[in-house]
Amino acid sequence: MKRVLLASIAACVAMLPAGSLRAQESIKVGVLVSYSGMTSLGGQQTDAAIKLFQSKYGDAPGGHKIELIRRDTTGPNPEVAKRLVQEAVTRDKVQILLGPDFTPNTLAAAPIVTEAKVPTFVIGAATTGIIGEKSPYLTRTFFATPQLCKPLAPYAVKNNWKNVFVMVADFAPGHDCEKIFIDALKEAGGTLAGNLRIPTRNPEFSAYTQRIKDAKPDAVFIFMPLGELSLGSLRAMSDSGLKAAGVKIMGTGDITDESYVDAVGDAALDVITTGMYSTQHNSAMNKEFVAEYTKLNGASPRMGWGAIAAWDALRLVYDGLEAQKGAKFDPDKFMAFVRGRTFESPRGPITIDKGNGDIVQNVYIRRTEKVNGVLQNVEIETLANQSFK
Amino acid sequence: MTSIATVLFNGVAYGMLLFIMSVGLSVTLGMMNFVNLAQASFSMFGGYIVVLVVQRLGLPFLVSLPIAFIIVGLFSIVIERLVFRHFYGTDDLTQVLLTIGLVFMSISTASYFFGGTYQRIDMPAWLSGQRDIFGLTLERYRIFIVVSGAILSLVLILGLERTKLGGMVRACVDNPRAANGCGLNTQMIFAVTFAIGGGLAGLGGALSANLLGIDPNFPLRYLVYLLIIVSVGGMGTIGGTLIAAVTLGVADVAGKYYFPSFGGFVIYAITIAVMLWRPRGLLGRTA
Amino acid sequence: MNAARDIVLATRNLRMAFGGLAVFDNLNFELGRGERHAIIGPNGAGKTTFVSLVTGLLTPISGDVEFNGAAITRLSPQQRVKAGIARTFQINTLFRGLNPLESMVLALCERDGRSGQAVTSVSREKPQIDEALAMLERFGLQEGALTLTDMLPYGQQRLLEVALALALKPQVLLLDEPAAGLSTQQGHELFSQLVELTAGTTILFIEHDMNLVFRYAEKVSVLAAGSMVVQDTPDNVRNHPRVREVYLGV
Amino acid sequence: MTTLDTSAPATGKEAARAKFAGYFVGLSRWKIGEVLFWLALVGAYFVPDMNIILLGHILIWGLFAMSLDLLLGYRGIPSLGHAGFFGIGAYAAGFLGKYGWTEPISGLLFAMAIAGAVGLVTGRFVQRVHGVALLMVTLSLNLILYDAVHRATDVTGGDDGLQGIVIDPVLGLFRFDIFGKTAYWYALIVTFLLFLVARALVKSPFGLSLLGARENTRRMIMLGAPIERDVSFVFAISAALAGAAGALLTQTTQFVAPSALSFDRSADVLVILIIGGTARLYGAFIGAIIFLFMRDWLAALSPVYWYFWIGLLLVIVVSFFRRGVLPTLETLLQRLRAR
Amino acid sequence: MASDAQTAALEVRNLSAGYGPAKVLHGIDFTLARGEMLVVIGRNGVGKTTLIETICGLTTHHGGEISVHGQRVDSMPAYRRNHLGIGWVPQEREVFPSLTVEENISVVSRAGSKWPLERIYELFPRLAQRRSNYGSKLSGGEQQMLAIARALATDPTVLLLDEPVEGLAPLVIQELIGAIRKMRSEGDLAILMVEQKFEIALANSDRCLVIDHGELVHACESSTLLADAALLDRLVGVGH
Repeated sequence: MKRVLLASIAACVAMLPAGSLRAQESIKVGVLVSYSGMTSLGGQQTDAAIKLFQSKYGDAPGGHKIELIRRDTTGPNPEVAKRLVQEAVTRDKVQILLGPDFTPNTLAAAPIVTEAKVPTFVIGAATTGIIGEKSPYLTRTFFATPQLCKPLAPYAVKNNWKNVFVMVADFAPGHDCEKIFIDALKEAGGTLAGNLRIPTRNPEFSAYTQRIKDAKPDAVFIFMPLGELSLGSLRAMSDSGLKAAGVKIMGTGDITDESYVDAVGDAALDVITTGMYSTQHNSAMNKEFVAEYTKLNGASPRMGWGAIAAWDALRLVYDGLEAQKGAKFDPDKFMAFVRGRTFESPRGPITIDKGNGDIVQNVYIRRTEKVNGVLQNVEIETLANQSFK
Repeated sequence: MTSIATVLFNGVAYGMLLFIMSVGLSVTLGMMNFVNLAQASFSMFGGYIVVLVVQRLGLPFLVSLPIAFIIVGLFSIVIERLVFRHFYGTDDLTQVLLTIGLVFMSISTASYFFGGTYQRIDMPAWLSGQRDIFGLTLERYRIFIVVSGAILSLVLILGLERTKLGGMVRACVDNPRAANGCGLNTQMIFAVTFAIGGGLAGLGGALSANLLGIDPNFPLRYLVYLLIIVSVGGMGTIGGTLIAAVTLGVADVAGKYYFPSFGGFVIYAITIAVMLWRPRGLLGRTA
Repeated sequence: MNAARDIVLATRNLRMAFGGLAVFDNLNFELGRGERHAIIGPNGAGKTTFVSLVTGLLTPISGDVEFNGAAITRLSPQQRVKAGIARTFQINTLFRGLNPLESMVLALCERDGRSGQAVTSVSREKPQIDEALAMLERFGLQEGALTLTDMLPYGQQRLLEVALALALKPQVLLLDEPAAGLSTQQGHELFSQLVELTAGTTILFIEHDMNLVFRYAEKVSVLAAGSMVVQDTPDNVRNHPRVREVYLGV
Repeated sequence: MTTLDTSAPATGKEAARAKFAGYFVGLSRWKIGEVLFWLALVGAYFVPDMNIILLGHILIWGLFAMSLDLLLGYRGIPSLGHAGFFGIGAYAAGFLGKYGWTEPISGLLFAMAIAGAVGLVTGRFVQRVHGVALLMVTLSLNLILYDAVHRATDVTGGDDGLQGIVIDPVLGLFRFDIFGKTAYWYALIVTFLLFLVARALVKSPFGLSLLGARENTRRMIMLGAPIERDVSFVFAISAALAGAAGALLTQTTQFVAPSALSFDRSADVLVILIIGGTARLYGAFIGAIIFLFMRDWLAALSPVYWYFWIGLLLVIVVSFFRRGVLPTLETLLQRLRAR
Repeated sequence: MASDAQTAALEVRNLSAGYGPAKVLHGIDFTLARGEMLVVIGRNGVGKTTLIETICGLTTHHGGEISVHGQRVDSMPAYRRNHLGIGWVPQEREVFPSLTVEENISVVSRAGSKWPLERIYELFPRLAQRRSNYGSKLSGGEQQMLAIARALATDPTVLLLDEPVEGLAPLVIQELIGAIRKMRSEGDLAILMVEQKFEIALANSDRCLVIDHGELVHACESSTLLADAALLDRLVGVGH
């Protein structure tokens, strides 16, 4: 018994991650995203964007050598995320964080980054009421739910799709988006044909498509998390004949995200979505970005929003560190630098709100089309400087 | 009226898919008393074979189905010989741990070879879109699923009822000891059954690739349903598995249609009710 | 009720069937207090079913089981045990992962209502431990008292089976083939011990070894074809023509 | 074969008697290994660079696995829905903290009471079901509870977690700091105290009757044991301990989300317990140490493919440590000693 | 009693066996010649069924030899012993309940068997009538006939019968005994039968073995034992 325990304790001690040596001038940046499980693509894209960024801009902005600490949040798992943030901050002495992704993870981490004064870039959580409210050290380069959920309501009414059916995933962000859209729809003078909440487990859509058919709407608005649900919902719209019957399919950009849209196939054609970024965005900066990204990371998996969010976060990190050239890293000065900053991103111009720290950006209405045989989100309308509220 | 009929039909189609995926698990559980959760991984494997055959090799979808059945069947027998046979007779929890470990490994392996995203499968035109039958507008692919599921059930049930191998399998399920004493090579029959069960799981995965989507997490997403169907139906009974799968498929779809806010619970509520009422499943033997 | 014989356990018009196959039709049986009573009969006559009906593991279709004059047909097996009926099983029904000492202490704690005590160590249950030791010694089980039951020789397991039931100090002890699997000598030892240890306890036993039956039973009942064919003294039973018939075949 | 120390010659009846009488005392006596185990957990805090945040979580998982051990290891009742109780404790503590009852120790006790009460009801509900049917019933109950919590966003915050949980400093003195120091001590002390409760329980006559019912229900019935009462009671105790683990997680992280009662957690805790070894309490902790350290280590080493290695770990454990790591090591040690 | 290993249908030498680690049989020796019928008698629970199942290969072998026509089989799995000629009629019949009568026979039948389906139905006309009934729906006697039929279908040279007349009505017993006689008369089938009802057993066999507590205590001609009431009573009887 005694020896067993001693041996196991020794083994555990040996298994501890070795404490890393810290160079004075280096800056530790924690990257806490999901590398495994159902949500592993986010982590892969973050890594790909970081790789590209560093190959272009080096790894020592303003003389601060960047040292990356990567950890896997495994998806929406606040208990693990909180521990990883805690470890990153207290043990690895991380000074800047990218992530954690997912709203619950971010919420769980907020008190720690506040107490430890660690500037944190939200690159994978969209819920309102996180940034600014939960911590002065949180800022966002992703998007905020209203930015994507609001615009399609007036757009639909404008196009005379007045009777809209709303279908969202039955979890907190879905409920959020449902409310925002329905309010906006009423405000725009449209009518609600019906609404449905789809369980996040066991999504078999045929019962729901039948209900939508029964309601005979002009259009359907869909909000689903990336993955099984986003994929399944679009295919169900197509398979059930709703789309063929002329019902317009709309939704947030998740449902036609580039990394999944190939699996959706032709069912995604002509779907109208809101998005913060499309690889088709027509700007010189984006063309260069897409070409270099593809060259470095290959064409598959295709680039999704995780990459652009990480890219812009790094832009801010590098610029902020450059501004503190030769000085010891000061998180408050860094946050002051980041807030209120406006810059050109491959997605278009973006601004970090001075008062709140959340993102203000263009939102694009896109139609999914085949471009050179590949499904792409083609921007058809630009809504400039959309608020996060 | 037409809505109800369509909902029912869709439920049956969903149930058929679940049936094909779970029937192998049911038979191996009933016959060998072996809890093989990796059956869900076999299904995923079948799905990826369709992806390879249809998307990469460009062969027709119909050709990919028998290929998935055969390859997964052969693969399952390799696994059975290499790993599982050492664990016959161990307790359930050990088998659960072993096979869930294999499921984890299969997830990473799939993600290594195919990436984390969902796979695209182009269906031939005759399987896409809708078709009007008896005044109902039904999805062509679901019609295909129902028809092939019905044929498969018929083949399985007849095969088990009318062939000598089927008789041997039933004899082994009934009483493996007596079967052995009467000259049946139970080990060999187990192995063949295992291969067929694995092949069916692969076929189920192949058929569901279009409807449910194939990605590395497929096994974990459907494992619970397979377990529920097998236990509700009664282990080792093909008829029971069919009834359970179709009932749960219909109940799920109908529940979601009529009570969208509680629809997700229906399957679980039925499971609890059946397990309290008949702990060995609907058609399970009372030992 | 019965002046000559104080009836402790009786069955009245017991009817029992398994899936339509009748086992008993109107089974009447009486067990006098203090008796050592054997039930014999061919395989499949329903002897074990009879014991299970008396102990409550099975419920009859109709009829009653009476204990001390009161019907206990509706009582749970546990209530019957508490009332004073204990039994052993034909196939060892032991705690294979516990040792005899633990098994015995467990039985005694259950008997004395100590089993709900979840706070202090078993080692504090001094009276039960002492009695357990005495019991094991009396049964000659002290050698293997700390060996896993599963690892004990079969004969000792058989003894433990009886010892656990006897530890409950029952009024009636039902023994289902106690000597099954024992050697002749062991069987005789077991029975002579039982006679000694159970003075005052009424014993009903099922046994195939006629030597044991006729030597140790004071009364013998013959169960065949769903009813008690004969209930009489050993000598009368031995010479009864029906007994030879049911026991030896055509 | 025997567990008896055969080297000591039994001299006469009295000596044997003394030895047997001491058997139960020996069973409940503290072994040196046990003392070292807990001392090591205390000492771990002082080891430089020790990841006490992770270790704190491991303690909580260990406590959770230990609660399952009472049910599965000692009573032989498997459950695939144990995270339900964990989650009920976690949410109970969370709601208390949110609505003003911010004192941690009473909050913990309250959470235990709630979880225990649910356990008692569950125990009565499922006690006639066994084996696979029981697994499916507990699994389904767990899934229903998860879905309910997950979807009731107005009450629970759904996926985003319960917002606004405030937990006071422990005893008014020790604030839960970001270094996880208070969390570690709090988790260690609570876990140790509840371990003492569980230890007393399994060494008591009630614990013995649990083992009896696990080994042979039929015989227990024929000893007149109140099987149904015992099942409800052990369910309640197990649920209360699981609830304590959940409450500890909420209090030390000041956060609770539906993942606290997900089916994955039920599966993980079962895996931890089986890896460590059932029916010895420490198996739960050893399992938690192995599983969580390995998971953390592998996830850092191979963020994308660590699932593969965890899977391999499970296969290796069932191949070479059939009854779990701790029992196998114990057997090995006994063999070495016997030599 | 002299035996020649080459010609013996079944030879058992110093056989010890049981279920798991528990030993039930201790050093059993006997030989069964071609065409011979041997009965094993003894009280309940003395190891008779264990002996049958050990020869079949369904118990734990602890030591000793079993040979069929001179070939050692004691380490073979049960199904291979069956293929070498050991047919088994289990004590509880153990017919396959979810198979029909005909399937019960056909799943185990061998090509070129001396006992094709027609011949079996000839032997048991009752089975022919009930050929499409499920095993679970048969009466006890029919189950017994089916169990024997199933064993015959495996083309045995040695048939092991475990209490074939147990629990059957006298008329059915007569029918069964008639069938067993017929089976013997049409070839050199060797039969080892375990039976509780020893008067029937002895009257229909050549030799007998008496087992008590796992040991062979007596072996003689059946007729000798049947004639010696005192000896019979002492070995297996009621009373002293």
